[in-house]
Amino acid sequence: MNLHEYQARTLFRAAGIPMPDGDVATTPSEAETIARRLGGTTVIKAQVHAGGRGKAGGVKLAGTPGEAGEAAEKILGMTIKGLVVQRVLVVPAAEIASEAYVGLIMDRATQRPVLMVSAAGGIDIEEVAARTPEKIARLGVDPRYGLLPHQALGLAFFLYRDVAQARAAARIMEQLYQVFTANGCSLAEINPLVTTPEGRVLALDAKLSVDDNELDRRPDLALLRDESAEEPSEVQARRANLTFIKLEGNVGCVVNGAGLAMATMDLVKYYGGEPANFLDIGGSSNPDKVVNALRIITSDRNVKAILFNIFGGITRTDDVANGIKTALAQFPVQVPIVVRLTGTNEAAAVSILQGIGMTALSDMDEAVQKVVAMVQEAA
Amino acid sequence: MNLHEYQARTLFRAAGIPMPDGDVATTPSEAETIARRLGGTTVIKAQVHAGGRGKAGGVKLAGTPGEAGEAAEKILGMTIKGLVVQRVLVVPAAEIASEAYVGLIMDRATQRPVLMVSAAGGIDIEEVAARTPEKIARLGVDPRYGLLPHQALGLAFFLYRDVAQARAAARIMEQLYQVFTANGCSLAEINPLVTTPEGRVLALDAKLSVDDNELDRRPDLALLRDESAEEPSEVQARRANLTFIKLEGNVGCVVNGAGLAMATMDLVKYYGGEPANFLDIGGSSNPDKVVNALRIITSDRNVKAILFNIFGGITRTDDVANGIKTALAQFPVQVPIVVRLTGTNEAAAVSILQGIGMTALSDMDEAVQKVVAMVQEAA
Amino acid sequence: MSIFGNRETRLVVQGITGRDGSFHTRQMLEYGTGVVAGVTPGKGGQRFADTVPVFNTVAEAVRETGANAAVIYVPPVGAAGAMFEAADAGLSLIVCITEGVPVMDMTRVLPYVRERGARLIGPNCPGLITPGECKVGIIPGNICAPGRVGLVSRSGTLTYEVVNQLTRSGIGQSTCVGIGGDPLNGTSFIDCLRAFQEDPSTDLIVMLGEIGGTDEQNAARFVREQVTKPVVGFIAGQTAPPGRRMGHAGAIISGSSGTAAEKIAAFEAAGIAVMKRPADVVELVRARLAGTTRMKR
Amino acid sequence: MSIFGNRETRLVVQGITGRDGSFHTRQMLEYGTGVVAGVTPGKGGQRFADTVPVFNTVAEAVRETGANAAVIYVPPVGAAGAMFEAADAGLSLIVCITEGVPVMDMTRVLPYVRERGARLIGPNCPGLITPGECKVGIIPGNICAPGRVGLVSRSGTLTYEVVNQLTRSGIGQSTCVGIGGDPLNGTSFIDCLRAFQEDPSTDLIVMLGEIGGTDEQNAARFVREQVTKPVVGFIAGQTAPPGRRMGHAGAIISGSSGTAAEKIAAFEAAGIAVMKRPADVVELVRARLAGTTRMKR
Repeated sequence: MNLHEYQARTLFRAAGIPMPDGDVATTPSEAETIARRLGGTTVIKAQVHAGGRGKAGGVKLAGTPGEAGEAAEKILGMTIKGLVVQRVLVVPAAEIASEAYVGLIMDRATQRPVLMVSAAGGIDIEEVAARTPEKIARLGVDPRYGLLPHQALGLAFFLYRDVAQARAAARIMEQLYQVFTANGCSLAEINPLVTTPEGRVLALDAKLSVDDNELDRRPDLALLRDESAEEPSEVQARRANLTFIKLEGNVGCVVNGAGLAMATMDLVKYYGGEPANFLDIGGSSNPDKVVNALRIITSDRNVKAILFNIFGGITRTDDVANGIKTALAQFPVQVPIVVRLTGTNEAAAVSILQGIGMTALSDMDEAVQKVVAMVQEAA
Repeated sequence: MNLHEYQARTLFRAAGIPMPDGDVATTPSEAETIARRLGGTTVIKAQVHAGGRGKAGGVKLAGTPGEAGEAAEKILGMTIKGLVVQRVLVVPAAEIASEAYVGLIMDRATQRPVLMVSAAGGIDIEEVAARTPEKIARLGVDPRYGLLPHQALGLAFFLYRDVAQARAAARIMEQLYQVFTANGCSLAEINPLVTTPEGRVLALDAKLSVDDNELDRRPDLALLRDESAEEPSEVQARRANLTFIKLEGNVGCVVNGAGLAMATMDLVKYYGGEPANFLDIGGSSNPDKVVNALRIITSDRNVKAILFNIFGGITRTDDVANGIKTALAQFPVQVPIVVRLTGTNEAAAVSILQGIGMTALSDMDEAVQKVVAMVQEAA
Repeated sequence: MSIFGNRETRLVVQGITGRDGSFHTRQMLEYGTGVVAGVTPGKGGQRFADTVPVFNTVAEAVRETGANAAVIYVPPVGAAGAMFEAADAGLSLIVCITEGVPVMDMTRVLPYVRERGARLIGPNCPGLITPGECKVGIIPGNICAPGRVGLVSRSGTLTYEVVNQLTRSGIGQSTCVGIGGDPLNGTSFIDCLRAFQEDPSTDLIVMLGEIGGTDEQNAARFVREQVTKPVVGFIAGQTAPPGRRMGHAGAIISGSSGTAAEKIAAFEAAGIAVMKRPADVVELVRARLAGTTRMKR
Repeated sequence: MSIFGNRETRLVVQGITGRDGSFHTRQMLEYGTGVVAGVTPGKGGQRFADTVPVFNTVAEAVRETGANAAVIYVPPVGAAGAMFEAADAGLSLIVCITEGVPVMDMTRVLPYVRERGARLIGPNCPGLITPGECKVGIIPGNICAPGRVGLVSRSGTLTYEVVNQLTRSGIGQSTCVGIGGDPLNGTSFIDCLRAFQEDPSTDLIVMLGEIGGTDEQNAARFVREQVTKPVVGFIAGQTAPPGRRMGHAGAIISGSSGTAAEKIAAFEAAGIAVMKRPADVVELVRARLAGTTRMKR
């Protein structure tokens, strides 16, 4: 789960990371009030889960409170990479002497957090990594010991020659590591970390991604989820305990298991179709999940046919069949449904489906070919 | 540094360890007020750094607030193992179904904290260890991982069969480990950990010793030092950055280095004398330290002669000689002084001492024999 | 022969009295797995299904029954604790089925398990099955058959799909291992490839990967350098969009890395026969098995 | 020959520009120790005493000078960090002079240092000297002389007292090591006994212990079982009262354990010649050296 900048700021500041004051606004007049309180020139920043806000016009400078309100007026409601801006962050404009990058990611290869720093800050770190990898220093942190002082200081000297600045940056790295581990993050980033003309070291941006698996035990973090920034069908799916991702195609897919779900989408594509979604109903086969899955998929106008691909292991295929039966009784499904199921309680499932006039296939390839053909006919 | 029970209680409760409410009093009327607030039967406990308070009459039960005041009246001012009671703790009397022991010590052999538990609580754990070692379960905690949940629960099942009680005890062990590590303790103990007739698990006592080396970086802990519970000469010495321990003999000793100081005391004893103190002036040889050392030693009426044993390495022996010279000019020293010094700047030191009519020996044995002989003559 | 689990496996089930634990323990017992003990704190002294003794702690279970392996079916919040406990008790094989274990927990579990020399499979995995000998986890026994193909996979039901294809075509398996879909897990493709390579009862290896990370690319390099047995591979997620977690915590394309195309290219460069569809597995395995007697290079 | 330090020692001084660090670095240089670098964050690029290059980090110092050992003179609050840094930089010998290091810090430093295979001496120790070759720490060079007696001690000035007695009597030393007076330290008596036993240039070992803990008792058992060279020992603190910290954090008698009497008895049971007074060292060493050619048992 990605946090908004203004949310990440709160966690950063609580950990002691020096950042300029500031606040979030949902209306131009709020933005104006905040800018008045801050005084001087302010920066108005769109709060959306998308990179490249600046290029998209989502970051503006304002010389006066009035200008801040005007800037907020322009940015609020703007669409950046498909996301509507609903909040802006108002912060004082800082004078900048240098810009650096400091980030922590959970590294799969070394199975530990990796701290990355670069004196080339303010720009996309992936770009720096691709073009000038020598400008990035990396350090794997042993989670049994945490980020040790000399490690942070060593990286800080990679950024700054001045010892006071290096010590300040090292301290910020230690604080960032605390934020990262204390909140179960997969990413924690400061870009840019700046020095001011007076020599202070400040974090001007805050980016955090929290491991979704943390949220069950961390209601405080779960509360930070901004569902207004998400695809409504995905929110609906999550509430129904389904893993759902909307795509642009027209073949709705209902599958049990993430790997099989991806393989099913791939096979749809292989046979010339386009999947409308990724949907994993998970291991336990509550008929309600199937009902919810059908409700979500059928609400997508693009969907021209629906494919069930169920390999019954823990999942009982009769539960899935019952789910389909219940759904069809509850609401009309206007598109054809192709069901492939095999495994646990297959015979019972087939007979349930026959009872409502449906047939079930047992072969995945056959089912995918069939559903793709249906969609192509419909077109 | 040992904390008083009431101080340890504060840290325990902050960590979430369930303990009965209660407060500390320095007068009988305060004790009465606390007892009234608590209601019911209370226990009045002397707050001194000494074991066996109960046997010494330092723990009393009071049925009413009035009785609590009376009990406090009796206990305050009482002397237990040479220490005057200046505070009492007033806590509600708990109904007890069982008593256990839970303690953490820093173990030198395994170089890690060791958690010890025993169902034989309420009595001295060393006694349990000596008589019925099988009643104690021990576990070394790997500081890189901390006390793991299964480790705590495993020990908790050694104490309780009931799973709810075991889980409660395990949680208390984890909290105790937090207190232990967060405060740099050498010892953290709950004795007894009790169960109530209703099945609750409560800590009825709290004992903490903090590593002296923590105090420099932990002013909050350093504030907990109760100098009124210490030998005044030792307080004076600590303020002068001297390591001093008062003993019962009559040969005052001023030595640089702890090992040599102990060896010097042993040699005094070997030649038939009795050391009056342990005193290490440390590595750096500020003349002021010598002046303070002499002031502290001469304030002990038992001292009949003073021995300096200085092996100059980092310590400059001329600094020591200057210190003696300054001290003698500042205040009268009524007892003879024998000086042994060798090493760094020895010649300069000898000439300084000769300037004030003193001689210096270079051999440790000779010096000790001489000072012991002087004391024996004086007797 | 087999890898990781066999007739000698003496299994303790952590969370045996829970909903998933009890269901799958019955299935494992039915399959003939050597389930010797269960653990649920507070239920020590009971028996599961009238036969399997239940203990309060894994240490007790090991002491009393000589268990040498554990399978974990406890909720995510307790899963790390269960893995620590199993490793601390000296078990050499630990299979964690639990889905949703916080990754931060795994950063501490993994070094702990390794320091003790244990093999951890998972978390968030279906476990392993050595057909005819033992099943540790949740892979349905009825779709497997004894044989000489080793299978390793990051997913659950996709594995079943492929195993089912093999079994129905008369191709049995030495061991099937699901290493799990999490970004940080105990056993990698390479660990399994090495074990299969060394296992005399395995003639060919099927490897089912997916998008996200570089485990498949590393495995491909390992295959090229150290595996002489034929390898057949598959990558799921060719149609997955970047930046989205495709169900598995580990199945996410970050920037331009971890794509299916990248992984398929790595497989092909390593001489791995790549399936275009799960159904291709039978034909590719047959073709490669026909040439088993000669070394790949 | 010698143990731990010799002519090949290439030393980096951590805290070289501090009060203690600069004083003792001068002394080490005068003695001829191979001081190749110093470290003080922010002073990188300077030179100490016009010769020794100063770096911001130990890693940099190692990279630029090939240092293989470190000596630490930083204040207590930074001492653990300095030990972590030295171990992380791959140094094989780390000597920490600093007194007052919190024991809780050492519980994490010690496993870190061991995982990296480094030898840590101290903290709160005088260091080591191999007379005529190198001195790492603060033992005065002028009281030592090259020879064949190995000395290991928990204290500083008591060591000087005894070494001085030996040197004045014409008995030189192979290496003198002060392991320090803290309860948790990097190198034990046993580590030193093993090294001296294996060191062909050491004929006899002097061991100076004190009250507190069981290190001396363990060392005595080790002597009985594995040391064939003669050993002469001393225990300071016979007159110390129980429960009081006698200067050293480790010198404290807890309950009835860690007393001088207990340790002396352990020494005697192991065939160690026990000095009653520091001055006895000369006579006992001479007597034992006279019998060196035969094995102790």
